[in-house]
Amino acid sequence: MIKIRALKVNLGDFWLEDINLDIEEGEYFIILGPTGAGKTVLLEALAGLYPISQGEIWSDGREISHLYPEKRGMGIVYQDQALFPHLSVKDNIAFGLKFMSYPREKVRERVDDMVGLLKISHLVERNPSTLSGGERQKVALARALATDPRVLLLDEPLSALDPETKEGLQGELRELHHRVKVTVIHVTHDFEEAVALGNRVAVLNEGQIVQVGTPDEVLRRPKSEFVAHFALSRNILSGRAGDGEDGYTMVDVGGIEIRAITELRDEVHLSLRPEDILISRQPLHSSARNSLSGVVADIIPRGAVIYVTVSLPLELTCLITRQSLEDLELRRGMKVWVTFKAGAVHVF
Amino acid sequence: MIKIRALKVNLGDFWLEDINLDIEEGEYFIILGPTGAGKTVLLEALAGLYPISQGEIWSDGREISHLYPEKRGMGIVYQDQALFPHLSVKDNIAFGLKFMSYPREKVRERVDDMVGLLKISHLVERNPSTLSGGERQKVALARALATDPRVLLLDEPLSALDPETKEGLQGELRELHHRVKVTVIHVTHDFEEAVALGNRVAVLNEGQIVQVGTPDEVLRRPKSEFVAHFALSRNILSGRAGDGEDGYTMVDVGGIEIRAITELRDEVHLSLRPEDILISRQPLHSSARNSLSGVVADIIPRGAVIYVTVSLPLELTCLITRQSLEDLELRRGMKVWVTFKAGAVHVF
Amino acid sequence: MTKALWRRPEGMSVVFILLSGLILVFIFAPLLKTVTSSGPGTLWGTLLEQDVYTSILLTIYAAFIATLVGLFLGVPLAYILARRSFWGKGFLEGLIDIPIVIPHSAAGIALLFVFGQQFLFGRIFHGLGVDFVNTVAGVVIAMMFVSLPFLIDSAKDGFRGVDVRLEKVARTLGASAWQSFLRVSLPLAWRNIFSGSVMMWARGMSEFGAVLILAYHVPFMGHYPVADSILVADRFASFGLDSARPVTVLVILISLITFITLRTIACRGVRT
Amino acid sequence: MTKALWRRPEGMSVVFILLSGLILVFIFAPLLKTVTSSGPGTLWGTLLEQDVYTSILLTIYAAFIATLVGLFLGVPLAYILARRSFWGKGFLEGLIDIPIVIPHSAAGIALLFVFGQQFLFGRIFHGLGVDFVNTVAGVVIAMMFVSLPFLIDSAKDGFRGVDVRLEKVARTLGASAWQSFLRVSLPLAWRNIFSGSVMMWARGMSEFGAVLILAYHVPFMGHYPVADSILVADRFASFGLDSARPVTVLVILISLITFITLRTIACRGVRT
Repeated sequence: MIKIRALKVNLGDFWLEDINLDIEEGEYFIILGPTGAGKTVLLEALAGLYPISQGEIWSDGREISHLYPEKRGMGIVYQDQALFPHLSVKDNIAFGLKFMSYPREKVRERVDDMVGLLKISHLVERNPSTLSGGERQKVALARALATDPRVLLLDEPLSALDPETKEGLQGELRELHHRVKVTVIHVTHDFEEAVALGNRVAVLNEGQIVQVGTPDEVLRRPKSEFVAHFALSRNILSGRAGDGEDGYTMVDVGGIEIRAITELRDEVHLSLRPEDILISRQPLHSSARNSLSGVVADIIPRGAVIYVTVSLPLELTCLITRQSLEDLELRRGMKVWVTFKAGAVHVF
Repeated sequence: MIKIRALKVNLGDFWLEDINLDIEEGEYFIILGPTGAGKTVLLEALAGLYPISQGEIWSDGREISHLYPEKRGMGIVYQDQALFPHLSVKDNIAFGLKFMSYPREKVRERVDDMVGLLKISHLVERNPSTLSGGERQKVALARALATDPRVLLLDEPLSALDPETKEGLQGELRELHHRVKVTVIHVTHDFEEAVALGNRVAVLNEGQIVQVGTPDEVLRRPKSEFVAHFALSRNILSGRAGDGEDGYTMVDVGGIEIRAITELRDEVHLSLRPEDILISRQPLHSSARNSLSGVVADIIPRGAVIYVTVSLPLELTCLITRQSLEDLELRRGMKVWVTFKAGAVHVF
Repeated sequence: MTKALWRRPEGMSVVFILLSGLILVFIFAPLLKTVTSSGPGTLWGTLLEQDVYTSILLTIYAAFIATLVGLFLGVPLAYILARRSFWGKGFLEGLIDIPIVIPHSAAGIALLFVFGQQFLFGRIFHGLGVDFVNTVAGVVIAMMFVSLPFLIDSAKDGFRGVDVRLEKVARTLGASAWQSFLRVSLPLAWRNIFSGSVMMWARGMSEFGAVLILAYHVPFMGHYPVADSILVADRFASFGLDSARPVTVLVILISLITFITLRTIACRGVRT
Repeated sequence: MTKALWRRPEGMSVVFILLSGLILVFIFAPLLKTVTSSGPGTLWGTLLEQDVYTSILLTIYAAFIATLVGLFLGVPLAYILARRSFWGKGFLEGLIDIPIVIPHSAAGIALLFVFGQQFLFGRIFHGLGVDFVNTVAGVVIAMMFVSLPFLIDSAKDGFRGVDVRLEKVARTLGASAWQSFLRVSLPLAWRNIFSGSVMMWARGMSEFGAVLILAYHVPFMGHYPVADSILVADRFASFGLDSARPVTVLVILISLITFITLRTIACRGVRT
């Protein structure tokens, strides 16, 4: 368990101040904040790589604020990986094991384990400069995990990757966390990443923690404008993806079945842009494969457009124009149908 | 008029080869190609800034292939502007005028004209490093136009800008071309830019010109996969935007009125993603503001999804799943309704 | 401002700081010791000696001329090395530093072999009325030979830092190659060229071996002074350490003041 | 491959190439002329003279020792300058080049002022049994003083090029500060350190003025040779140009061969 108490760090232009966090053993903890919020420095301060001005860091009941980085048992993975360019993939992964006075046999075994865990056995003899972004990130993860750290610090590990690689690696991170059970502290500016991976999320803005909670709590009751803006502009749902049929996957979201197109199964998240949802007074038979009835829960005007929240009872926010509002004569409590195409549902 | 005959240029890795083009006086000519196709080098070869291996370049009946760049009457604007960092905005614009033995009075007048034309009079005393991307691009345009070139060469002038600035500057480029009547050769990898601005488009791929024609010809009868892929994934229409009402703008597209949300007026282009269009057998009354009847013209299966072309008589391509195809029992020649939200129409 | 929490300093940092201190003491202690070893009165008196002030002026003057010639000839070479690629360019760039590593007395003799009156260039220039043996011109070429690489390397870095498309834009705006060079490339590379010139001038002033061989006593300002580095060595050889001290102090002070002043000017520009 | 279409070359290019040619001739003609002026027989005969070969070996040896000491002391300073920021750092970095621009004879005297037996360091080292006046150690410190900046500047550039996060990652993987330096920073900066060492060694071998003052004839290999640059000047002063020629050729050849060979090795690494 990691305890951070009254941490204060000088960032030059501003301060990280009054940071208090309790992170449970084995938790996947997300620190979410916009670019320039000091997220990387916070990770480096935890790892002992950046000097702190005040405060304490405790790990498993032991204060570690004064320890050198190599004594803290924290592994770090940077956004652009920072692989050692003069070493092969294998030697990168074995780097940390050299300092543990393992016999050579043990080192080789451990490297093989890591390589197997991250499915990169075909890369071991390669030079890091020949790898793709996703491959480099897996090597960096293997290198950090090889020394069996108490805490894995991930500094925007997915944000330098192209969307496809990103999605794949996100799945692997989740699986990795299930299998290895290491405590993970992952900083990101990407809300979907936070929702997809985090057990809990801390929102960092202008040097301060403004909110801590489960992704759902943070989304439903946002205390920062950054989060509020995000929550309004996305419908984020959690559900279980079942078997597919005819190219669709049925996702059970709190008892409601939603059709989507995805390869993912079991626990998944959905997001749906408010402007992709139609509201009508009758059910629509069309190539849009989801047509659900609900009740208008709220009508929020925002300049030229209007956000309408419909309760199915799960809540979906839709974006309509003032004209539509009048045409449809929408009122709170009115029964309506919401319709959206299976292809408009983003599963992650 | 610019004539290019059998031009061949060594690009190191590959060759620009057998380039033949005729560009009319006052034409807005687009050279469209993927990144790395040699577009920038082609412009530099025209301007005399890159050596050519074979071929001829004619301008107004005079061969200019052997002239120094300063004798060719071509102005160039690069993607990242290449403003002189040691000169103010005003001196950047006046730079070329210094070599024309104008009296000082005339130079000042010409700079004022350019500044007025591009609406940047508030920037003249500034240093280029303090300007935003869009502002820098306008200064670069003013600098190039100040010397009254026969041909204006634009090297991806919009691609380093954020989407909003891009849209604004695209409009200004179109207006500028109407007012100044200079011949423009504009290279880009962005198809929408090509459609929005070009009188004609040449498609460049792997060092060769694969197609020349109006944007519409290129879109409807693509000879390259790059273009074909683009054409299938976008419905591109041209029309006239009239007055707005209730936040909408009515765009007349070949006699059919389409509702969209835009500030643009008069001649505009629309694009509409196939997956944003619903197909149904009855008209839909919903917050989707466009519901038009047409006839199924074509059904093109593409793996898990199916492209359906509906003729209104203007043709729209819609993306549906196999399941929908069966549910709706779509057949060629069947009468259907297509429905899409005003917000899904991209006007440019 | 709150100080960072105290943490036991890393052993390596301590060792590195100690070693760095040692090397800084090694470099600066001799200079400080020397500079503070003579009072202002003695220095002033020494400066007024005719062979001292003529020697110092000769050194400053000759190094300055060498730098001017170096600018005129070296900047074009630097520009070509920065802009063009040709076969063997990498090798040539490596060779440019050779004058720095040739023993200076040998460099002086090598110069004598081509600039002596009976030899190749010497004969040509003699026809033009310029001799190099025991003349100011000889001091100039000796200084120039050993100090040119500093200017060329620095100017080359400067031109490399100028986006070539700025020159291209200038050409399309009607500038000839010359105009584009003078109005765009040169102003933008100027800081590097200036700081390279400072280095060249200061290095020229410091030359001893090559000057000693090529031009000992030279006619200058109606007298026959030697370059100041030779003056120092002469006094030491003839009269011993104590006698050489005031001249040494003067020479070091002049070098330090010139170099630090000009380099500060050059650096200030780079930072803004 | 088709050649580019011929276009009348720009006037500026022609002028620049001519001026560049001039400067290259100025640098290389004296060296080539000298090197080709003596036959292999004469050179071999000269090399077998005892005072010649002991002098050359002394020079190579002393410069090598100076470079080793420079590596040991200068690399830590370079690392600190590359990694830490502190008040006055920019100024200090400018001062590092001072030994290059101090007149070398004056530098010799300044060294004498602290390393002479009756002075500060001289007395300390004398207690340890090391003297610097007219000893190999004196040659070493004279060479080290004038050539250190080349190593420090180059090593600093090398460390600057190493991403500091590589060192941070190494620490989190269990490496101590020392281990991270030895396994990450040093191997990655090695090319620059090596090429700086080549420059320092070559520059040390070329030193004349400072060595002349501090250590003239020194005991070495059972004889009392002088550094090779001094040998050249001595022969020139005593017997004239023709007599100095073979030694000059030998000395220049050795400098060129050492420098070009080692720099080629250093550069080859950088390119791959």
